[in-house]
Amino acid sequence: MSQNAWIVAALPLASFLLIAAGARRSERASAWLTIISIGLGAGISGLVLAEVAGGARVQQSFAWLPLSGAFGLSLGFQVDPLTATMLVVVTSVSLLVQIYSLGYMRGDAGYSRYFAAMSLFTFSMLGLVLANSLLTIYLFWELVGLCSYLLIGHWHERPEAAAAAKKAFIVTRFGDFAFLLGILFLYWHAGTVDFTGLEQAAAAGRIPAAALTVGMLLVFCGAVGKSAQFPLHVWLPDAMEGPTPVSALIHAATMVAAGVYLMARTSPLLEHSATAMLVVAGVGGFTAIFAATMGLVANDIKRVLAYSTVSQLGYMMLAIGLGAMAAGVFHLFNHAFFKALLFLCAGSVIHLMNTNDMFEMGGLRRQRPLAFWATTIAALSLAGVFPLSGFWSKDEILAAASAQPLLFAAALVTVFLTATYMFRVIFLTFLGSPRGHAHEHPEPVSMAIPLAVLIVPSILTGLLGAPMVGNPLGSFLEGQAAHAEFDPTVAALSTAVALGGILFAWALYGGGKTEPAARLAAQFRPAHQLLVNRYYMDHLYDWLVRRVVLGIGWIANRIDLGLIDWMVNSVGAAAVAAGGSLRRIQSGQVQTYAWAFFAGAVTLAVVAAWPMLMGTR
Amino acid sequence: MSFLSCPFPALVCNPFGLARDGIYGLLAAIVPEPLPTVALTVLGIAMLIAIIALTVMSQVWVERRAVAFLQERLGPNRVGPAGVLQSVADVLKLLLKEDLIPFKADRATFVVAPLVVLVPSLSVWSLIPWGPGLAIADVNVGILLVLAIGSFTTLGILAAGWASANKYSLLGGMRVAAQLISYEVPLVVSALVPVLWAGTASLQGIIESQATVWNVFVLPVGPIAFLVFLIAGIAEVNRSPFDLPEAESEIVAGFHTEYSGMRFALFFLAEYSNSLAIGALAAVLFLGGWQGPILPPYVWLFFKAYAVFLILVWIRGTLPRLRYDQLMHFGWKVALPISLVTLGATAVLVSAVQGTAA
Amino acid sequence: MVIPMELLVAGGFYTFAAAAIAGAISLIIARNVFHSALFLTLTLASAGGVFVILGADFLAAVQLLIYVGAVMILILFGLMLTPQDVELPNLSTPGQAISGAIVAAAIFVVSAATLLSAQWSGTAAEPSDVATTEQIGVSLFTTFVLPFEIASVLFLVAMIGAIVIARER
Amino acid sequence: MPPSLPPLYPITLQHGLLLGAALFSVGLAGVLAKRNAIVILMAVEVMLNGVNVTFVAFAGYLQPPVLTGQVFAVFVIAVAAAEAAVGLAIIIAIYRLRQTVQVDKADELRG
Repeated sequence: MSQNAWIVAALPLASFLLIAAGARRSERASAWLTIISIGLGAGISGLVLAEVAGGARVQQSFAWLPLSGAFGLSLGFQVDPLTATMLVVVTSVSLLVQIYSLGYMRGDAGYSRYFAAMSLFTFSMLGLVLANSLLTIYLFWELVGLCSYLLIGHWHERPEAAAAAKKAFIVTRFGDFAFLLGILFLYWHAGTVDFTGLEQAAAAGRIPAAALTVGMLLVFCGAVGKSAQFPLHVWLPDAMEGPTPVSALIHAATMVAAGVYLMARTSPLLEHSATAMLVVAGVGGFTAIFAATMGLVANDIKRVLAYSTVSQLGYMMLAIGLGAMAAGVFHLFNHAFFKALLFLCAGSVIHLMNTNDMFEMGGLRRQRPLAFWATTIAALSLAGVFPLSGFWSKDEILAAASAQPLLFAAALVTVFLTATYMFRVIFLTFLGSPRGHAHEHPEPVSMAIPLAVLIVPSILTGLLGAPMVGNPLGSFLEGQAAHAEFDPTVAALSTAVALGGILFAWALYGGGKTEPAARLAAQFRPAHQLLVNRYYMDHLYDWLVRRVVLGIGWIANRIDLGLIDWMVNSVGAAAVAAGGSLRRIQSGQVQTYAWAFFAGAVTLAVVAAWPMLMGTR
Repeated sequence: MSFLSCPFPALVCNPFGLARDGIYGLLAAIVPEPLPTVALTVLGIAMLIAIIALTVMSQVWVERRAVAFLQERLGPNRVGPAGVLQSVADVLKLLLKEDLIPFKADRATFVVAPLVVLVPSLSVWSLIPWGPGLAIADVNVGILLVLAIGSFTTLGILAAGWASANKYSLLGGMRVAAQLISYEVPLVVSALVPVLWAGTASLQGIIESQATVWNVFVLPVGPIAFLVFLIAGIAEVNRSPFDLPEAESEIVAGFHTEYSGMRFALFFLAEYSNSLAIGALAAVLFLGGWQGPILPPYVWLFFKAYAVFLILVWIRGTLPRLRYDQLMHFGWKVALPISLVTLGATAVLVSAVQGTAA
Repeated sequence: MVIPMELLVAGGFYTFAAAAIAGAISLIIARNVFHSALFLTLTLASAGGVFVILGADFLAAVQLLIYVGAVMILILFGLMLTPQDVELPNLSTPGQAISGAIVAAAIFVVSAATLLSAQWSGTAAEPSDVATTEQIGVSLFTTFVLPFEIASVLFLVAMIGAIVIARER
Repeated sequence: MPPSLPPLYPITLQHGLLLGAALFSVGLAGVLAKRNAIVILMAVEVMLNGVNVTFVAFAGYLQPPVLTGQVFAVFVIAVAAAEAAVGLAIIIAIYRLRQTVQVDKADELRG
């Protein structure tokens, strides 16, 4: 099966094409085509994973554009433990989200379009995971970006959604551009874009150390854009304008994971550059704490989850930057499930309340018990409370970071903040008394099933990396028996900190009351304002564009008008003066010009061929 | 050679081949090469033209009777038994009519135009193989050449419409031109499907590639390509429901309004010859050409071509005429995309079969 | 007596060449634009015949299919959409016409003299007559894949451009 | 070597090249002398055909056979088709604007 792993990606593509070709006329057909194709893909992914666990490795490519000489482009795919793991994550989360969408999107005008885009997106993500070269990955990378644009802007008639879609597209473009430069740069130095070729070149020292650092940093820029790392994180919270299942799939479990996946995929290269690793770890650690603080004050439930995603992605980057690729991927794996679960629960309550604002919710525990319990489990997992899945992966990262005091401190503070904002969500949304006004309608079964199913991996997947069972996932990914980086002290410390965070949240919002929090906010008004305004990052970018870019433009305009135009005008005036005397030649008759042209050609030919015609040569 | 399966004496199974060999032997004894070959070719062409002319007369009668039957009328039934001699009478009438050339017409173009229409439509027949080794010319780009020669028709019709110095004729001519170039694209593209399948553009090669299964039955592309070919073919020969160029009610018979007598008969001859040629091409490309059991090859090809012609008659008797915008819409937005997708699918299938994809 | 094949080929070549050149000259001389177009068809079809003799069967078919089937129809359409006023003389001013003819004749003389005096090495006595369709296809998709792609982009641009320019506003 | 005419037959490379040159020159004469834009376009097609004949002649007579000439002829035909489409579009646009297709009437750029 792994020989034909490309089928996994081809299935959603086929469903997209079928929907586009005609199935779009039937909403039912569109939805079920998508679900069936991804379901089949999930099944195949499972088989592939089993085979890869049994030692199978695939590496296939065919010439796409065989140009002359050594230059040519090829497309191909590869299957190794990382790919197999990601295939399973992408297909299974995607499948559950599609099933959830069946109910969530019911009655939407763009129902078929939604599923078509979802199919295309799943195809792109799977292609990205299967890619065996930077070029192929870039191809799907851009497709993923496009799909994200389409899905965020699904409700394009709403100006905010359209703006958010554009923002996501444009902001990630900055990173993508650097990524492309990085690919070209690495190709220039290594002569190949295949991962295996690049790894060999790096291992053999054929790429100069400085070049590798620059190349990897450029590639990392791409990951920064797609995985919403500081300073390109601004698009992700806005992207919550899309339908909630989209947020669950794209902005929690898969697309933003593309950046992390890219860094994991290129981690053998990254390991050759200490500087690049330090930058990756630094950006990751900073993003983790930076985003978590903003999550503390957001009122939109989905935005809190978005900041949480950014923060957790920072964790993963931190792990990869520290050389603990397996730990990062492990966290990615766990995070995909519990974050999808969180988003779907959020979708469930939004569906009920028709608002995103947590201050208009409250007391929903009775109306949505399943969502309440699922959220609680997922939040505990996210906060890293023993023995849920998040605990294991987070502790592995913390253990890896323990050698770097600064990063370790940042990670630990983030644990505290994470626990706080997650339980703030639970207290405000589910506990206390209702502040809003519910539009009671029964929850569709198709929305309940994914919630119930996702609870299982949110609890259990941690065991795949647990030290008691010998960290099987880590060994699988690293290709060798990985020593479980588990430090009981660190584990105890982080659990304690997480519990502290929960208690802090209780103190502020416990039982659904909001007065203590408001008092605290008033007390630390400047800090609160800073957080509410998202560190003024959007304002900063706005200011940058408005003042700096336009200012430079204004100056350039002055120079252009005053100096360059003057020069050009002078040249022009001279030409006009000269042309005044020559203008009689310009009859405006194109034929005359053509005549002159050919007469000149004949003259030249005769002059050139004269010796030959005379027989002297 | 599949005609070996023909159980009748060689004179029945392969009379043309025998005659050819006999005459060649006779000539070769008297005159040097290449004169016998040239003479034989000229003879073959003459014979073919005679056969086509006779066939067209039969086609006209069959069409009138068939349409009459479909519309519960009697149709021609006075001249000869069941009216079979009606066509002969019509031909005589046309030949005896006065040959008019409008005063304002462009005389030279007016006279040449019917020939520009007729000659290519007859030339096409020289490329159609009637049996193994039985074609006046077997060239390796056969199908392309057939389609290329066919495109002269457009030119002739356009010239006829222009030369008549009549607004309606001009409009009719332009309508034909627009219709023909629109439908030529799906026609060519769907004709390329058998070419890809056979790996050759030679008509004989395409026929031989269908020894086991006819192209029309090659799933899933065969039937679709055949259908598109048939529809585009109907449009190419301006037959109902695509007969807008001669829509009497709209533009007074279109490009041949001003033509009468002999010249009109030439257009008539060309149109029916083209209808049968489309049938023969469909037979060659999709229905196995001259291949078939028991009967001699030339009979098979004739049957198949005539059968397709009968389908055209049936369609004419059944469907109403399309509106012009519907025609264009169908040609560019339905037929062309379908034929392109079919061609692409065929390419994928062929490379999958040959195992050259990876 | 045996008539050599070469003579037949030569006869065909001269017939087609004469028709092509006669058509081209008539195109210029003709007073009526429509006649010019018909003469152009003659030239193009004859050039197709020359292609056959020079061993390019596929190209001959393409020539007929594209020129006669498409370009000529396009030109005739253009003609009919732009009613021609016949009062004006169809040639430019005499000076322009005569000097143009002189330059064209000079071009012919120079190129003919050059190609007749050149030493052509590495040429065959007869045109190679091989089935070339497949080889043309293969080289289009391998050696000339870049020009091929560029040509397809050119088509796209030309198509859009023609629509935009000719559209009634 | 002074120029000398090739023999009447067999047909050689030079025959083809001569025909190409002749077509090119006649077409050029048309381009330079006619005043109707559509006829000029037709004359350009003749010139392109002259070039094509040259290409095909080279492709046919070069030894060992090289198909580059034929491939280029294919490109020339393709480009000629595109040129005809755009050229006619321009001519039609000019006609709409000025009610004429005589090129010597379009001399807006006269100095």
